[in-house]
Amino acid sequence: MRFLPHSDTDRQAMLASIGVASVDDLFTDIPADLRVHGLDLPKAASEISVERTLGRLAARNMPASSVPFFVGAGAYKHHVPATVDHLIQRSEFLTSYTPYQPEITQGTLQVLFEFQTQVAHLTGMDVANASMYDGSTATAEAVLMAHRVTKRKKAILSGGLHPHYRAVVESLSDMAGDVVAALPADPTSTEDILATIDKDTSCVVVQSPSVYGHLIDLAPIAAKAHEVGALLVAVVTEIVSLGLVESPGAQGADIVVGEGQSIGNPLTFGGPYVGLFATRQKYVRQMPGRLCGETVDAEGRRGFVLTLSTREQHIRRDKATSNICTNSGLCALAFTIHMTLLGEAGLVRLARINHANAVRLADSLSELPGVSLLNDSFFNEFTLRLPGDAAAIVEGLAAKGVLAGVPVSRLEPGKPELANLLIVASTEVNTDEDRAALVAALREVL
Amino acid sequence: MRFLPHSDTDRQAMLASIGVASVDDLFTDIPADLRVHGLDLPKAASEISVERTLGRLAARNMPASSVPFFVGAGAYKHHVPATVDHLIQRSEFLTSYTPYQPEITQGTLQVLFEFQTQVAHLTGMDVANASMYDGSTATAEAVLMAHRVTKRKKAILSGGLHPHYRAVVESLSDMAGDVVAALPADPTSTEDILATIDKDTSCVVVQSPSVYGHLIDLAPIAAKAHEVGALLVAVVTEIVSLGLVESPGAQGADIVVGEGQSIGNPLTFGGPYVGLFATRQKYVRQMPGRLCGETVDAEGRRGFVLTLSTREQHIRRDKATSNICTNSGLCALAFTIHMTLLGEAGLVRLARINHANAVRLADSLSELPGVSLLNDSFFNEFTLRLPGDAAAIVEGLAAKGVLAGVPVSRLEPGKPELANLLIVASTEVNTDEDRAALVAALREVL
Amino acid sequence: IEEALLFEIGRNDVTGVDFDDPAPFTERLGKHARKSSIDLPGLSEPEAMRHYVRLSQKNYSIDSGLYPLGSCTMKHNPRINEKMARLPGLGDIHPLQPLSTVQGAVELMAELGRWLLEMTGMTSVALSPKAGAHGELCGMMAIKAAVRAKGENRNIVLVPESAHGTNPATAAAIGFKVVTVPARPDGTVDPEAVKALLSPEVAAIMLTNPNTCGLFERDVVEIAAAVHAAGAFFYCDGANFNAIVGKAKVGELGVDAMHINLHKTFSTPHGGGGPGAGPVVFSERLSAFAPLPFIRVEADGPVLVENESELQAGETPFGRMVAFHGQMGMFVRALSYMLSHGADGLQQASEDAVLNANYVRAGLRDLMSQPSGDRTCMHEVLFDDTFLDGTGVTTLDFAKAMIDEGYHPMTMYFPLVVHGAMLIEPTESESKASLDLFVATLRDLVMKAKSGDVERFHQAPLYAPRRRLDETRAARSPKLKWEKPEPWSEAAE
Amino acid sequence: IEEALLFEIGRNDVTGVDFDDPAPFTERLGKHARKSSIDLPGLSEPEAMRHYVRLSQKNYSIDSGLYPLGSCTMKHNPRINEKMARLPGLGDIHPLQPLSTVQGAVELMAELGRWLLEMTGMTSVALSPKAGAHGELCGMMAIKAAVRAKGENRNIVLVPESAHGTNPATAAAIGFKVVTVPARPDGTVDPEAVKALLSPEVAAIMLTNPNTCGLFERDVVEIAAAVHAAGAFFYCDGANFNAIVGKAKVGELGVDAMHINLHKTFSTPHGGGGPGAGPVVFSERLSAFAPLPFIRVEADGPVLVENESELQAGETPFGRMVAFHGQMGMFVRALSYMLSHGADGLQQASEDAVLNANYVRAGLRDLMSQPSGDRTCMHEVLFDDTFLDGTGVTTLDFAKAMIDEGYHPMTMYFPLVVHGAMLIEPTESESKASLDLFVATLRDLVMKAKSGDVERFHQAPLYAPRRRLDETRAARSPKLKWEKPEPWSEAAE
Repeated sequence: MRFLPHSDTDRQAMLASIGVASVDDLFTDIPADLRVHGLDLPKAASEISVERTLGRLAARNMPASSVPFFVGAGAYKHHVPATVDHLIQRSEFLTSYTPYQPEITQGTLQVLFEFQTQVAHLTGMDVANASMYDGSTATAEAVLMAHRVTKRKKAILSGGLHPHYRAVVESLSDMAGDVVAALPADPTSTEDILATIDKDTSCVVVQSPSVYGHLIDLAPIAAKAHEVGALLVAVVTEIVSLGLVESPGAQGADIVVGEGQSIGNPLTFGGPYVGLFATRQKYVRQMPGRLCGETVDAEGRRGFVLTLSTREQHIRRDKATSNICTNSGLCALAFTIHMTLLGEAGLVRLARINHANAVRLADSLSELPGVSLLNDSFFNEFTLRLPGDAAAIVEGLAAKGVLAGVPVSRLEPGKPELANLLIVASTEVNTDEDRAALVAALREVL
Repeated sequence: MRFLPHSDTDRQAMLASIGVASVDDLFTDIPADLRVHGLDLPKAASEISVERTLGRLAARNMPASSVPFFVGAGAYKHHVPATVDHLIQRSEFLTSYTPYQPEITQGTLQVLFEFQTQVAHLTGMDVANASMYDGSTATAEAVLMAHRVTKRKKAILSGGLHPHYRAVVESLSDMAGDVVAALPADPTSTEDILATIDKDTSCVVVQSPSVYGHLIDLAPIAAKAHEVGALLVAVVTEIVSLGLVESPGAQGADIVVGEGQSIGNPLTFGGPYVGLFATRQKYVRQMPGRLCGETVDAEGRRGFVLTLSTREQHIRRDKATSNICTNSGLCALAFTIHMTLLGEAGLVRLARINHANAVRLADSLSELPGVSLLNDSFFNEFTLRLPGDAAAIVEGLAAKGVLAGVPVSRLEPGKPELANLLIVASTEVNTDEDRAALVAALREVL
Repeated sequence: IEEALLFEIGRNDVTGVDFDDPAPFTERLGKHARKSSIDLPGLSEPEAMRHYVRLSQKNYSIDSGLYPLGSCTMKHNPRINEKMARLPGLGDIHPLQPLSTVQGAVELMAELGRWLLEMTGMTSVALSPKAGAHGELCGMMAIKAAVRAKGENRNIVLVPESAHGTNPATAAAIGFKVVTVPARPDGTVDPEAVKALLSPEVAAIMLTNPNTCGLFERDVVEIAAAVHAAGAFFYCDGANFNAIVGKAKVGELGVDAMHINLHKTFSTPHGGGGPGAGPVVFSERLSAFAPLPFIRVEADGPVLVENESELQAGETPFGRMVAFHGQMGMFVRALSYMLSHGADGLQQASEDAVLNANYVRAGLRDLMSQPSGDRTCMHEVLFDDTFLDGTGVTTLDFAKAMIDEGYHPMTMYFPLVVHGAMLIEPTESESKASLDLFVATLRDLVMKAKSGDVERFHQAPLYAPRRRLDETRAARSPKLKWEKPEPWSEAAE
Repeated sequence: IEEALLFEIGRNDVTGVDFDDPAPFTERLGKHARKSSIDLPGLSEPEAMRHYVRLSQKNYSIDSGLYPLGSCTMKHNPRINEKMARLPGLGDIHPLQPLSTVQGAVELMAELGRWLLEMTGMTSVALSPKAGAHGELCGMMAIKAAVRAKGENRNIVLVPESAHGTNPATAAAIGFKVVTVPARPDGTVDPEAVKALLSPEVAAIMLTNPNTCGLFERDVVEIAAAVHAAGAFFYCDGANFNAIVGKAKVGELGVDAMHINLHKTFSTPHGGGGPGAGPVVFSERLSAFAPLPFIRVEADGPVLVENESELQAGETPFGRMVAFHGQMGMFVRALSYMLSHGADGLQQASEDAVLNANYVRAGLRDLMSQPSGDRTCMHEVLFDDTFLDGTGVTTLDFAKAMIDEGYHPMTMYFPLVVHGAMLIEPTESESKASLDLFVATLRDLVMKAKSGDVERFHQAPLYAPRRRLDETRAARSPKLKWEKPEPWSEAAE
């Protein structure tokens, strides 16, 4: 077997050194009647054979890059520079462990320090951690943190929050015995969230752009939350938007969480992604997750270490701020490299192209008969009301080789009033031809 | 432009340091009337745009891995382990120069030393160089070397030598004023090369397996050549064959040249490939190309350097053994890594599978009406006589999505007696389904 | 060679990515347009390449040397897995594109589930958890849901003192009270101790098996029976699954839920700290509670069930762990690894992993001390610091001295139950020659420590990109992001 | 950390590649089956990965630092080029599959040719040469063919003494007699010196422009005219084309043939010594003689002409340089590079390359000596060792000391016409900050040399994987492959 270095000669010599007759003698602690002899699975396969098997599965899927593609709602198709994917595959990054031995992991640590700084600057916050699993779990952790900070147990969730995110928060809160007040789906961005904030509220969770694409004015919500001693948790699922849109930090958010997939990371059917988590300096010791900090070594040279680990499970066990251990290191690396390549100038240009493409697309689509646009403002994503069931229309378009967007019913099933709504995203990968193909195909199926 | 680090501010500051007003002042040695102002070429393109342009060109080709594939005749479709392609892309290998500074290029140098040893062992020779451009140029260099060693000027080329190789030797010999006696194409392996060897002969060039797939008994040719003071140059275009076939060295060859593409290197429409060049110890100072040798450093530690460079052009100029400078370093690296992964055990198994697949295919195809096999012996490639024009049949099969082999007329045009011949190769990448597809398709078009 | 921070060499007006300018258009940002600068320096492509290549060169990695971190299973990461994960049909598909266009992905998830269930002897699997600790959370949430479904109110979880910190942290995160189970002298759990703690308040026990001392819990069946008899559930931490694949099925040991770290046992790369993937396998008793989304295997193929509206009778998921469907990128890599090994290779890998750990044990047993004597271990071998008594060298010193010999240190000071613990897991990826050199190096270090060559240990590491770092200073006034130096401090430099 | 040789750690019965065994079959090898063992040790995949990763770590590379090798143009190698070369439609096509199935490849070659011709102002291009020296050979063979076609018998080639060694070696390889053209004090060629050597015996002059002293041959037009007037041809060595892309067209300077190193000017990676690619552009006078295969651009698209049987009137190729069609893998990378830059970017790159060289010159001119005084250079700047006079430090010492400062040395002792030459080519890939640090480091070294700190130079390098290596010993009794140590020598170790 190509991954196993021992020849049988090696094995015999090693058993002799150990002083046992056979490998079975090393497994005697397993009760004999429970010892397994053979699994009902195929035999070892050559690399060619593995490529064939997985290639066959891959061929049953329709890749984003193979068709005009407008699917978003929390995960976005962006162009990742070849440099990014090359660098993250370097052995020294890819096959290294969590940097618990800082003397020989300064590479990973410095990258995490750069990541934390980039995320803090982007979100307009004081500090960021070294990544979470993804945006949805980061949001759930933000709610738990708000409970710790405020010593209250009630979170209010905007109806513009991604329904999957809502479900993740609800599931965890339910188990932990906390309260979640989730507002109804808000595709038109007309909810009155201010009215729901009261003295029991630990936090208000608001996503902008919302899952329906609306840009939300966070400042009044922050003001109202602060008035009653609650926190504003801002959620950003399309981080590219921050190239053009005012940062949540500047609008008064206390915790900003987000999905970083858009920068540096492929779609990969939903994971692995990279959760962003940033907050105010004063809350830093209530944060979940790893933090990398600057220090000096025995010779006084600058260096980096994981720090404030007294918040963490491997030290504090059941008193930890979170049970998180593994983070999204390699995805954070991809984020940081891509963001470094972009720089502010590149990010703003990228955001501008996304916005331009979405504006053009929204204008073209909303001219179709029976189609109306629900958004006054948006970044690279918007919601349309179609003259029929959106899921059926999307299937019809897929059959024509166009992936048109996410029917709201996919996220909010069983709500007839939402059945005709379609969330459409457009990024820098879309060409004029892509847009024309969608418009033409939609005209045909309507 | 993403590859250029300077901002305009940088440029201005640098010009000031230099003491000139503008960049144009740095180009004043170019006569003003010959200064170019703008090329008639497109503007800079984004990475997305480059991917689209080249992707469009790629889509107009039919990749080997997308169809049942049996094309050989000097270049072979083998499976290259993912490890190989990963390692050769490491910055430290990919973006390093020729190891002229051995203290900081021991990585490249040790690999070359391993490469030389592997090639020497495979070919059964004493020494090998650190690679040539490809098999055809290595053959031409071997002829020149034989002329130097024997101080004669006449090379005899077997009719089983790849016609492109023959053309390369002839072109260079023609220019250098040397004599080439090329025997007629020998698809049946019936030529009497022994009869052509005379006292003026500097070398006999014999390919085994021949371009038509025949295995050639080199020993009697070596004996006859040595009798008259000539050298035997053995050519191997499918290096995998040496896993099962006796080495040219063991049969008395004086110089062995070969194409190493099969190990570690993709097809890439013919290049870059890696030329192998091995010979007897006594001729080492007449060899062309780079050589890596073992030595010690100032602390007595083993190390490697380029050596015997007094043979080379950068020292000897017009007295050099060859004008070669750049070799095929990265392809040699791929060869060495792949060969290391294989080891003797793996190479023999690989060769056995190739042979088995070819035997099965030859048996199936030669059962078709009007089809006959010209080979008594072969490794993974053989020649068929078809009941019609082979080139037309191959085109017909390509239209059905099967790439069936190389019509001899592609290599030897204008010879009606060869027009019905087809060279067919089969390697480990072919499945039973591939073979069945070829047999079925050929049955249809015949 | 030192490498500056991005923020010291980058410039806000430099970029390493080109875009074509969009045609003129009218913004639709409303009043939300950004007013402030972001302050994100950029680098051109050559500068970025060099910056991150040079940073990478300051890292240790499996590919460059043995990485004997106990409990972390740092094994070879095959590059075929990376290649497969990057096939457009697997890497470039969106979690919310029509299911009709991702049937290969659904089939792949089903296939991965089939392998995991066969290897564990369990009934169902939740693929979506994003890492081991997230899998623990998933498993414990299912247990809580099951307790609730029975109308009970159990709020205690038993955790041995040798457990990973994630175990108690997980239980606490969803409101359980953690009660510690003491260990026997050899580090294993005493069934009697468990029985003594069982009560109608106990919801579950969380046990790691093989445990963090490198030993198989030989009384696991008896413990499971007692737990079940008390109406509680048995959660197994699967971090050490690498020792027993193809040797024992946890389902047959009485386990109700276990997470599997795909980044340990199934070689998806650790990536400097993630991403991982922590699928959870369930016994029949818990299967109904597995979270959304899950794969339902139907007669005409697998179906991805995403929402409550699609549930069938008997399916009562406790909710959702995460947006979308889990770590598909890791599923591909893990399945590629499993297919490569096959049933025979997976069993051989576990055997070689255990063989290697015992070979290291055999090579060091005369010089280093084992907390419960020299006995057969599983895939990792545990030493304590008794052998350093009186030398003035601590476990930390010893570990840092390994760095100077070209090795990553072993896991230190874990499990907590052993004083000055050193937990060595070579994994099956190491050749005999590699282990021989490792053992010889450690033997040499032990001799050096015992011969009074203490300074070498206190100073270590000397031959690393950094000497020992001041962690106290880092924590006292945390500096967690780059701040532009004050002008006067620039002048002072 | 030392890394053993493959032959010391590998075993003939270990493999890192798995195959399924073939079904039984009857061999058809005749009497040719191998009888002897090959003796090729193998490594498992994890061992092989580590072996080559560790070897790689002993290499310097562009990605890890400035690589100022004059005349070698070590610039950034974009990874998009690597990605494009690996598209199955470009990397996985066979040179002899039906032309109908590779029309995209033919179009790509035609497009590459179009760019090269526009940049050079020439008439036709031979893509097949495999490297720069091979391109020289191609160009000189075309010239010889043209001389023959005129029925002449010219057998002298003029080569300046500053030329690369490949120039005289190439001319000699096809039977030309090489006559050296002396240089003017500033390293450029004097047209009068050329005229004095021209005769009916002269077939060609081979000139490098910009020349190897980093200067543009300002009298190139006059030289070309004289050469043509004498019935000879003008071959230009294109190694330094990077300085003048978009600034001058060699066709307008009177060049008849020039090779282009795609691995220099167009950034295909050097790969530790290759592969390169050396397309040759021809003037109208030589176009007919371009070798097979070539691309003929016809009304309905480009056609790949492979054989003499396909020739049209006026096409008289001198033969064939190589099997198949040339370095397609490099064509893809080079075209990707060209498309990325575009006309504007290519010109900017040349300007920045020249700017960078002059910036280095400006930073060092007061401390280091230039052989012909301080004057504007092209993309590389040449120093001599006058500034080291009396210090006891040689050019070699100085270069090796650069290694200890983290830099690859510049080109040394070339061109031969300058004593103790040091030729620095930073390329356009280096940022101002990078150059500032480089200049500061060199200034520091010069001061150290002048201050008598000689030992540091003689000992250098101290901080590299190896100290200086004994090249004499290597050449005296060459050890060119691994030999199994004799048993007694093993015992002695």
